[in-house]
Amino acid sequence: MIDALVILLVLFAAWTGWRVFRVDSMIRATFSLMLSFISVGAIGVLLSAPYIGVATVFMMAVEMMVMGIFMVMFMMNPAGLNPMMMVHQHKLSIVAGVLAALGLGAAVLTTTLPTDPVPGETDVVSDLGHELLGPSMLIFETAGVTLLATMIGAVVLSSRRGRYGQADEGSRPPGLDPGGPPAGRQPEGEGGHHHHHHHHGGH
Amino acid sequence: MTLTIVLLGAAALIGIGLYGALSQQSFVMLMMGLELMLNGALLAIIGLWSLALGGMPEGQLLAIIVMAVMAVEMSIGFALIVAVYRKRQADMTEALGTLKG
Amino acid sequence: MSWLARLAAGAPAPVYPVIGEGAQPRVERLFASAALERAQSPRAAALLLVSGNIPEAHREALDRVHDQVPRPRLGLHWEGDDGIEERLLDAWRTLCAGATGDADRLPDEPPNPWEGEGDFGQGGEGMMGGVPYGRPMAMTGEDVRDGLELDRYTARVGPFAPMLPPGLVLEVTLQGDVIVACDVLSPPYPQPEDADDPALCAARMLRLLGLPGPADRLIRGGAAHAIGARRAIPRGLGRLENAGDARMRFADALRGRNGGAADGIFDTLIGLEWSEAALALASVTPSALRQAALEVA
Amino acid sequence: MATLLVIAFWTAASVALALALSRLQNRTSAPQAAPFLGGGTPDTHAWQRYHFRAYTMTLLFIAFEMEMMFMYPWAVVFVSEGLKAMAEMGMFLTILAVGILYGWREGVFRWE
Amino acid sequence: MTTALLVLTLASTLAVGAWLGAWFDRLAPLLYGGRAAGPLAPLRAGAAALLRPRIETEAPDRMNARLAPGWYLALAAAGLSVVPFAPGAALIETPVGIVVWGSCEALTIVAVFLHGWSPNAPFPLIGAYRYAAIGLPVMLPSMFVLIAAALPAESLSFTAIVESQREVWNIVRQPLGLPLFLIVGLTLTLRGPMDFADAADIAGGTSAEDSGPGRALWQGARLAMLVSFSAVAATTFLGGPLGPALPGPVWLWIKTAAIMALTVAVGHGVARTTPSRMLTILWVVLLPLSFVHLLVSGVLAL
Repeated sequence: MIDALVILLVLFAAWTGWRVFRVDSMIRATFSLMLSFISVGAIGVLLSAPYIGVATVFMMAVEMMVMGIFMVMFMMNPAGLNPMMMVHQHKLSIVAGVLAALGLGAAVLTTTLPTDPVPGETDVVSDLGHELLGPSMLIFETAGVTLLATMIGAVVLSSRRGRYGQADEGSRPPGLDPGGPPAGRQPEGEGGHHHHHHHHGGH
Repeated sequence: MTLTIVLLGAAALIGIGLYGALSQQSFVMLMMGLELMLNGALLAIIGLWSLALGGMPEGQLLAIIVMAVMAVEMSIGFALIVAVYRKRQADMTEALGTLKG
Repeated sequence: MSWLARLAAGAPAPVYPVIGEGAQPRVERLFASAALERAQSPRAAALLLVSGNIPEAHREALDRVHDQVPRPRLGLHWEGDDGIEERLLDAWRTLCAGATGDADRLPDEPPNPWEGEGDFGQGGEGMMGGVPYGRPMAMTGEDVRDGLELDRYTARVGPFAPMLPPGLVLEVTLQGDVIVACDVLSPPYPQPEDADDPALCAARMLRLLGLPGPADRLIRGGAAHAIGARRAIPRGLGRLENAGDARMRFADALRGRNGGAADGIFDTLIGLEWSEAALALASVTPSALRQAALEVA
Repeated sequence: MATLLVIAFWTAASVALALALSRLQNRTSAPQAAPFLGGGTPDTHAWQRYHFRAYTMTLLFIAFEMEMMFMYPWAVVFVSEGLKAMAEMGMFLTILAVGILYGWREGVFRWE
Repeated sequence: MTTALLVLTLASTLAVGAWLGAWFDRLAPLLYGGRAAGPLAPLRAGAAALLRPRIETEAPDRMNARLAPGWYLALAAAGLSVVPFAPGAALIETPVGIVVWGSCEALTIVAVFLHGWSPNAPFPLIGAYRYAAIGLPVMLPSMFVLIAAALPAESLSFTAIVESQREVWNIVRQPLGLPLFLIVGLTLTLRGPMDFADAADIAGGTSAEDSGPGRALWQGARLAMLVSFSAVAATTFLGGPLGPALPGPVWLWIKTAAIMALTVAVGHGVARTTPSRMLTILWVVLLPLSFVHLLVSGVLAL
């Protein structure tokens, strides 16, 4: 029974992971990735890792929300109103992906895996707690410092006011092709998309 | 048996993630590929910890570290994207080539 | 009549009010006291209450709002006569009993022809071009606040938008929810002096602050019991010469005093977030706002 | 396993309800389908590269939020580990609070 | 057998609770000088919404537009499932109950965002993004409050949190907890001062383009979430099913109704500030307050 559920969840995780690169809408892509994480979390819950499993869902829901916001901010055509594929070196990537999966899969199948499941009565959450406060105390505090560095780095990089003046001074968007007009910008003058002439009435 | 399924699933996720990370032109989509690979790693860690390592607490800690890596990667990655976009309004890996000029 | 319809007929009639010239105070008083539900958008309404004269230039806008009420729908005119509550309730019961209601007024044409055109028959071309599903996509442009140049969304809001004074049509350009450009296309309708009643002015602000209950009570002549209403308005919002800021004008209105002129209020909107802009516009009296709009329009 | 089955059951029931209710639909005309702007019209689709004004805050948030992962197991052993647990978590949170203070100083906790 | 009974109890608690919440919404004007409506009013309003047709906006994300209210409702039901109805009798008996509830909170942000994203219309879109900006940082006080409640229980499960309150309820030994958690509840149920998704200045925000059954389901899910949140708050701070004489479920229902009434009353009487200011308040006032709350609870638990 557990095996059947695990198979289902693994298939779902792989399918939603695949959909990430196949849907047009960035929001659908992001939340498809979130579903992939959720099914991994569900496998964790099945395999007696309740804390790690549920916490994966919790963390990933939040992170994917943020990811979706940034996907929409920086992708052209974020909702996929025009279907599109924005890929390069496509064949090479497919080959690399398939080879990686096959190689890892073969390694899994040829290795004799040890069998030593979690003893049924362990309280895995408090185990983890004691581990954090005892033997792995340094890892725990190092993680704190790393996160602090991340927070400061993220603020420094992304906010406009820098120590050396405004971060966007003298910026100009690059073209889609080298030397072309700025990408995604309303073209100036004639020869553009004439958006403003397409309005229907009402104003 | 269960462990084999889980590890094969992890291999598939890593493969799909690798494909995404290599093929996508856009930074943000590239990060999705990376996240998917980390997702595979997470799945493998959970499987191994639960079925092959007898529930040693370090395994759970490792899973948490993987998630922390994801958070750090996302936070710094998006901050970089904002910084680059502010400078050049570029959101694609290829467009970055013009940054050299 | 099914049991569901019979149950629904007893509900307060969901009405979206369209306020014309000279009708603002009476419509606001009507909804503060009657057993009606003032819908926030026509999607939630079944009845359209048109009150006061609508200028010919806004006929199409009126028709659009009318069509945006889902079918079956009924439109009613009200010129201030008694018994409007009964008429609305009757109309609602008729609809619940299965009446077909009014037909669409605008022709069923997409804003731009798109069907079958473009790369995938969706009307678009390439990545960002064309008119997918009838409309072009937004393009990037300058930002007034943090300089991150993302898409600008331009739309005309009004004349019957619930958060703006009736008649006011703003052509706003938003980046995110921040106004980066704003033009007055049409000033608010002239309203009787009664519309400047401090109680009505304060009630409009309370509604925007998410306090419809205290707003209704204020209109009926009671005192508004609400926590933090004054302090919820940011300090310095919509500051004008000789007339203080929005927080001060709101406090004055609660004390029964009217503010003065509102010249220059439209210049303060640039760079404001949308809810701040709505609060700033609601903080001045309709007559002062009309004067200010006539000067810039 | 019961956890998963229960949640799957609620999800399936809710989705079925949502789909059943979305069947009752009128044909929508083009002006009716246009977004509601109080009678006005938009130039473009509303879906856009949306300028989310709190973006720096969200970056700081996902880094800070990781601390929760450590705090849950900490809470379970807090009483048995006593002051040691208090001191270690105190240090951890103090380190992260520096990041928040820095973000506050840089003004990221408001619309940019 | 017990499971089937618990599923039925839960479903009826959600349904009856949603009706009660809707009635409280119509009684709340009494507090602020308005007129109240009878107990049938919520049913009538629900029937009126169900009778109206659905309309579809221009080029919407059809799948998400249809499913978003369903996700919201599912999250409310999943959240309620971790609440014990009698000491030791929760539908989901897990050692990590508060993390499950935390996941429901996090996914609620996603559901509300999808609801605002899917119609492809400006006001719902603005509401969705505002909600993301406010909903994310609200998670922090929520987690601090629940972790503080887990300290004396030495467990993350709600059953243990209930057990730890046999002597004295958490509302007494952790007095800051309930006010902080109430803010979380107002955010989760899109109410009053924290209703940044469905606000009046954006014509109803994420539900501005909703009509008919979709609207009814969304409002119903909001009320169901109110029930779940109140049940969780009652379990965390008021001892859940503990109480003399009456059986456990009855106590839980009474306490849940009390928290619902409190949430509705606050939601109808407190003004909503602008999202930018609320964001600052969350990080600069509420987050330090949650730190203090955790510290005090920790010292008291030792």
